Amino acid sequence: MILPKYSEFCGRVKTLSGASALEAIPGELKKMNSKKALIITDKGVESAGLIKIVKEAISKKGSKLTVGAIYDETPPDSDYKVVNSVASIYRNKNCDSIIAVGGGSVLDTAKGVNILVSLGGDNVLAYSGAGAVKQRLKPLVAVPTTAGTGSEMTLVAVIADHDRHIKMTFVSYFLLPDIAVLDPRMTKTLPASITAFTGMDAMTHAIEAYFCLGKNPMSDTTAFKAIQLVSKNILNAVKNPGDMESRLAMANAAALAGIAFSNSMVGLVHNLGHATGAVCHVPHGVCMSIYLPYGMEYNLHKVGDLIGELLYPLAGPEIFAKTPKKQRPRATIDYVRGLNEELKKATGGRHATALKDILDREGKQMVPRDAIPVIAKNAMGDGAKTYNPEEQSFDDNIMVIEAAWEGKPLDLKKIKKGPKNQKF
Amino acid sequence: MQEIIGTSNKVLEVDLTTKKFTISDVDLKDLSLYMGGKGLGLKMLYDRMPAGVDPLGEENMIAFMMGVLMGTGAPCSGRFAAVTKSPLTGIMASASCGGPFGMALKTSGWDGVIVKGKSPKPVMLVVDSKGVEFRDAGKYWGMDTHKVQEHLDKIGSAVVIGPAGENLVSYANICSGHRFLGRGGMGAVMGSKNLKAIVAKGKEYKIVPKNQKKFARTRKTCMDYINNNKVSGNQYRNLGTNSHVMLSNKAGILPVRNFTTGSHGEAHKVSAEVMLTKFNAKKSTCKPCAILCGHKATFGGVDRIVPEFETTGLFGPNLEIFDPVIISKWNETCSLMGVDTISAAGTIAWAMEATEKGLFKSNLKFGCPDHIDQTLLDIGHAKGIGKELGMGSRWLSRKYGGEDFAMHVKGLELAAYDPRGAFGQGLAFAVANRGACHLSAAFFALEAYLGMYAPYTTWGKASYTAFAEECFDAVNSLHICQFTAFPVFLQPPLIRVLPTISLKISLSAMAPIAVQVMDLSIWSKFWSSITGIKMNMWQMLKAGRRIHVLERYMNTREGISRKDDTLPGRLLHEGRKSDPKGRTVPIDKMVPKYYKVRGYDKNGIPKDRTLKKLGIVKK
Amino acid sequence: MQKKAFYSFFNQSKYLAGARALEHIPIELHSYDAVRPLVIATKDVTASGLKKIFVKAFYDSDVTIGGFYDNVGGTAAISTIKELRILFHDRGCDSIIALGHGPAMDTAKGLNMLVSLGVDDIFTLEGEDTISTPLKPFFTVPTAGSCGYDMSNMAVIEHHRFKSDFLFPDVVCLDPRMTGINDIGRAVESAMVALTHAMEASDSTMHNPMNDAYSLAAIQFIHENLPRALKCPRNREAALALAYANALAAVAFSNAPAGAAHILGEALNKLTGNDPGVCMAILLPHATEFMVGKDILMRDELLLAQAGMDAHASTPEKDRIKESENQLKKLMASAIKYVPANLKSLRIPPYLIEQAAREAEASGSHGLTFKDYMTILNNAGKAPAVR
Amino acid sequence: MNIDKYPELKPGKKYIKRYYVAIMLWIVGRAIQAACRLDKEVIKEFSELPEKFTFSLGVLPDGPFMIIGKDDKGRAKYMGWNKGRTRFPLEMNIKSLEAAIKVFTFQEGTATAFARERFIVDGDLGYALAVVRVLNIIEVYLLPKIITKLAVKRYPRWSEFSPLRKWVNRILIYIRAFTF
Repeated sequence: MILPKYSEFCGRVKTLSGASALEAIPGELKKMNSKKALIITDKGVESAGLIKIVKEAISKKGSKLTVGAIYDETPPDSDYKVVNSVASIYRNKNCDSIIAVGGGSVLDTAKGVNILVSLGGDNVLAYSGAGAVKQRLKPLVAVPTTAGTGSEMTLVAVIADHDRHIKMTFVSYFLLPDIAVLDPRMTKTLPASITAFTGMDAMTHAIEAYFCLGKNPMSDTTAFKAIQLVSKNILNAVKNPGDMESRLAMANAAALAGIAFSNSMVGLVHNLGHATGAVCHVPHGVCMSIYLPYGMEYNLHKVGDLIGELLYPLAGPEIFAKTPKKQRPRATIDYVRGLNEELKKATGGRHATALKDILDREGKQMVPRDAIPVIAKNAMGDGAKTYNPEEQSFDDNIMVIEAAWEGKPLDLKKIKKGPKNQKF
Repeated sequence: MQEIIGTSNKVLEVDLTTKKFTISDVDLKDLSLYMGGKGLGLKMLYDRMPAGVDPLGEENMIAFMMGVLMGTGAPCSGRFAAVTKSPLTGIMASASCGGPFGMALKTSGWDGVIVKGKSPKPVMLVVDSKGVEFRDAGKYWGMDTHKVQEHLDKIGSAVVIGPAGENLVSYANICSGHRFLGRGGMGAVMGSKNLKAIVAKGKEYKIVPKNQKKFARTRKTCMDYINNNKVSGNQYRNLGTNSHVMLSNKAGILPVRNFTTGSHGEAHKVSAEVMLTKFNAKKSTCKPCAILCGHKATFGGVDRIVPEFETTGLFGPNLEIFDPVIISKWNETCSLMGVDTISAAGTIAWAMEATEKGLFKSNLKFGCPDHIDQTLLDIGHAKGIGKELGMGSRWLSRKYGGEDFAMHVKGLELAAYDPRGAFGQGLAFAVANRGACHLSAAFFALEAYLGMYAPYTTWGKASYTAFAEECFDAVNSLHICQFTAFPVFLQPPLIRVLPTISLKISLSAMAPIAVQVMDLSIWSKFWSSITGIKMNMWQMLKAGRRIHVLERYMNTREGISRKDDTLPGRLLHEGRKSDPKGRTVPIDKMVPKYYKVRGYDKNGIPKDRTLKKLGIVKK
Repeated sequence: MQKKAFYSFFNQSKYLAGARALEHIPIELHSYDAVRPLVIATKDVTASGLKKIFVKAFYDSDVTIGGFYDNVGGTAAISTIKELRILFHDRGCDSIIALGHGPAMDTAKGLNMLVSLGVDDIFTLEGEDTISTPLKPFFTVPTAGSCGYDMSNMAVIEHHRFKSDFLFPDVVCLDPRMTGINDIGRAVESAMVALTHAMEASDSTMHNPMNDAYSLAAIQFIHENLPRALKCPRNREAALALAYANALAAVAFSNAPAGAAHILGEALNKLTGNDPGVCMAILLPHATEFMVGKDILMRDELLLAQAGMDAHASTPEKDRIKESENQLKKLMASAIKYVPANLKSLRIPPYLIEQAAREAEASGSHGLTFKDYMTILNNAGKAPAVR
Repeated sequence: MNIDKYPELKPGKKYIKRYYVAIMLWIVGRAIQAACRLDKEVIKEFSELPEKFTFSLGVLPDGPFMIIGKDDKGRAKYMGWNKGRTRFPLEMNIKSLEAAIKVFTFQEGTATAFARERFIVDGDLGYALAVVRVLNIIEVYLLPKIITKLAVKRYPRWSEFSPLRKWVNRILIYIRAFTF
């Protein structure tokens, strides 16, 4: 196992996982002497009827926990005004803990609220920046409803200020949720296509975590496990959504991947993915699943061996043993491509494998060719590139995105190669 | 009356399970290799008893062995030894006692008796020249040590156990007259066999040395030495062992408040002078004796034995109690119950501190004499809190915590000398075979009292410890009183004329040589004059070494190794309050040296070479 | 993996591992608003010159070491803890750093309970989950001697056990300058404790993916680096990896029930005073063997961690369990110089062995019977002296 | 227990290392200022930063620091090493002096240092990346290839970075950096 010269790791989240994980929330909150919880969520989750399940679960007999209030107007990208207003709700209903049910934005909002209600004040922006929060906050329970983002394991909260058109980042270990609840019931209702790309999202987190600069022993093992779980279960989860076991497996995988990538940062795939999402409002996971093979190809010369190792969790020992060492990196990439193709089949073509055939609801192309330079530019300003093993300049971005747009493999000769065999 | 020339070389072997006894003859070779007494006892158990038996199981054996000198009228020879596997420490234990039983057994024609097996119901053995008679002891069961002896007096002299032994208190002792086979819980071994007493009729044989002339000569010199020596002839004779109180207090090695500090302003209240004048004590000793260190006195209307120093020190200052009357009272209770005072006091001290720290629940408090007498009775009868206290401080500290201040080594509680004021004694405690034994090398005397060693250095301590252990193992196999060591060491002309300082230097600087010039021939002369087998002091010392290593070897078979040769945490980590420098015992410096001298490997196991050289295992 | 079964997993600690990790402590303290730590160290720390390095690491920071208590003895003693409370308050400290091995960590944990919860007698908190409020920031800097207990959520003070998620160290700082091995025997023993904890956590029927990540990482570290450390104790990288393994094993141990080898090892240690590491190392192969025999599942991921991907992949599925047993035996064999092969060589009397089995059964946390424990012990006793 | 036996230990100082880092920061700062008048890439990067943008790069907890700001002509300006209590839109801090030494002795490149979490970035990450890119260019100018290779992920090719431009600018930057 590679032990880097220096590395940090922290997975400071209590994980409750299982078919009846929700029922364990009251007991855990009781340990932190909390009696009244505020539930934060968004319309989508509400309409999917998940909140009903949560409420039943936590108000089952014997539980001392009561629900102070439910806020379900969280916007798709969290806004500081919302945070402040929710905080006042929390105070009025004098709750003493927060349960966030939903995806990234819900959790970010919840984190913001938690800062305010724990540290006082009426504008959350006062605490923005790295390490501004220096105390333990109120109990925060995260119930992810998409098995993918792994945001329940991250210590960052991004809250937008729409007046000034900027996103404020909040970074502190105290922003980690106290508890992450992985319950298959929360992801059961996800449509196939979403299941597919959120799954690939998790896969991407894990794979990138495995070969990007910030890797460390624990991120390796967590990533390894995550990849194993995804590649074992994703197809099954897409084909028969009712299968609780693979649902739970996916949820676990997402959480593990979350731990992995929040400790060892991620690289090119996320970099371009974020940019594409920002420019063309393509769902995060979709970009991930498309860029993933290119990310690996781009760094092949630096971290080929690591990528080769990934064949093991992806394809399983038998294939791994059959493939000679030299061909493993290639095989890994092909395997991922293959997986994408299969998902495409399984979702009736809704799971795109090239930028050009991403379609929105009206069925028109979301990423026009002329958007590529804009994306490339935008990508230059995204943090993830720092942790990519190989340097990426503007031109490199263009090159990669074009390939991804076309959906044909990267021409390895075109890559400007730095020194081989990355040291960690 | 028939005569035995030298020794009878006959040992009784009793099996309580089958209620049968056999007579085995001692091989003369063994006798000359192991000298008799403790040494021979160990050897016989080594031949008969497998390793790893349960001390309280029926495979365990207990051997009462009479020395060669016993019955010949040699000065201070009225002592006998007992050897067994101790329930307190789980390793070999040996003890020495000056009670009348020894003489009686010897004069019934036996050099020793070995008991094994387990009787279904209480039993006692009556021994005469013909052999052993098994008698029901039901009516004596539960009696205290003195009452039962009163009953048995008309038969003969006995070794008996009190209630403590019957209730398997792991530091119960065996009583003979007013004297005890004190340490290592031999009483419990007898109790586990349902053996209440062994009575020997005696007065059937007369013991005569083989070479009477030599014997008489040796005897005379020995007597002169004893009478002229200031320790044996004056200090012990007039003051008894309690004379240690003030000496220790001065040297700062008097344990106070469970070994937290080394001296106390009120110590004089329990000093020998005060006690003896207060009690107007008379002498009461083992017979025959020339030192006369034991005293008894009449107070509170009854005859009581004046407590020995260990008892005084550990029940007195170590519990912060300075009332001699009360201490003697507890001493009495212990003797009646048949409990080892050192271990009892040590355990109670632990209980007091543990209670203070909230680790253990009890009504015992430092400096508060209430409850203690009751506690001792409870221990004896294994009632209430006494049930657990009866398991000794090691067991307690393993259950309740507080191992740092559980003052024991290998499970045997420390005697009343604080090794932080006498590093050599620290080493002696750590490596002594039976646990924290103050007699194995009795280093404290040279360091703290006679000033022959600088107490706070480690120079020459290893070699002297080894030498003293050998020499005292020999002494306990002869078997003669260990106090004769003072005269024998210090009275020979050469030593007497030398100024102490020169002794000090030579001992510290070149201990290996210095110890060789000491004249110990008195002892070897006694032995050879009685048995008629040749033995000079070197051979005697070698025999001592053989005995010591054999015992160590038997212990290592029970799992003893380097890890056990250490001292309680308190002595290694925190200094005495009375010592501004806060010095602690540098045990890890001394033990390896000692191993080298002894011929053990790094892990404290005797090397094969050593065992072969000493003839313990076949070449 | 039976993912149906509910599981909960938690690990509080953040790990700083590698070059100049010590210099990161001040900034970490800052994120807790702490500026005056009280440092608690074992005796050997000063002797081996580690104190100097440690103190130097705080230069050019704004952190003042409130006090450097370097006199922790062989066990965590309640008296020491009570005295340390005085020191803590007297210097107005706001956090605790434990430097060294077991006793220092336990002492620090005890002190933390005392000063954070304002109780007077910590023994009232004995047991599991008796704490419900966070404690003061508690960092640990393990040295080579520290084993698979120290960074767990458990504290053992005077044989009283305290178990609570709040007892996890907040930060574990693994610096090669601190974890350098100077007593290889000691290092092996602690590695063995870690290995036992990790193996039994990953084998135990309650394993879960989260815990696997930790236990398997620990196992892999030990299998890769123990031989290296044995070959060259000076090898700092191997030493650091072993220390890391210890930390991870502690987490796995905290989140899984104690296994047979662990329970027996502790019982023997208590009865005979032999090092728990040695006892566990001797018992582990036989315990696992027994478990396999009882087909309490032992998974083939194990081999993956032990021997790496290629070996695991090239071994046919059915032989993997056997193979990983061999791997374990091989490891033990490499450490034979410091860890004897069978119980016989510890020369423990039979009646004590029985007692150990009895106590193990009484502890009851693994659901094995006296007979089971005896079989394990007897196998361990009979094993050939050379592997 | 005698608590005086365990006195409190005030943190000492590592003067040499401090001065070394201070000097390096000074040079880099001056160099950026110079480069921002010569190298088109640097100029471009800066032109994309907002008006009146200032950032600080330094060592926690109390310096040394390097403060660079945009003057009204939109060019970089070295604004000294003393940060005081003022806060800037972008603060890039190295966690400890030892870490700073590792960075400024080029044992750890900027990217590696980021990966090893030696940096704390407070502010918009996008700007931070711009700064990092500038720093990389500066390193290319200031240092011989062998050393720079250690510090950057990929040493720029001829195509991106013609030797002529490199040498001319290198000399000019050195001159400007050390003259006033």
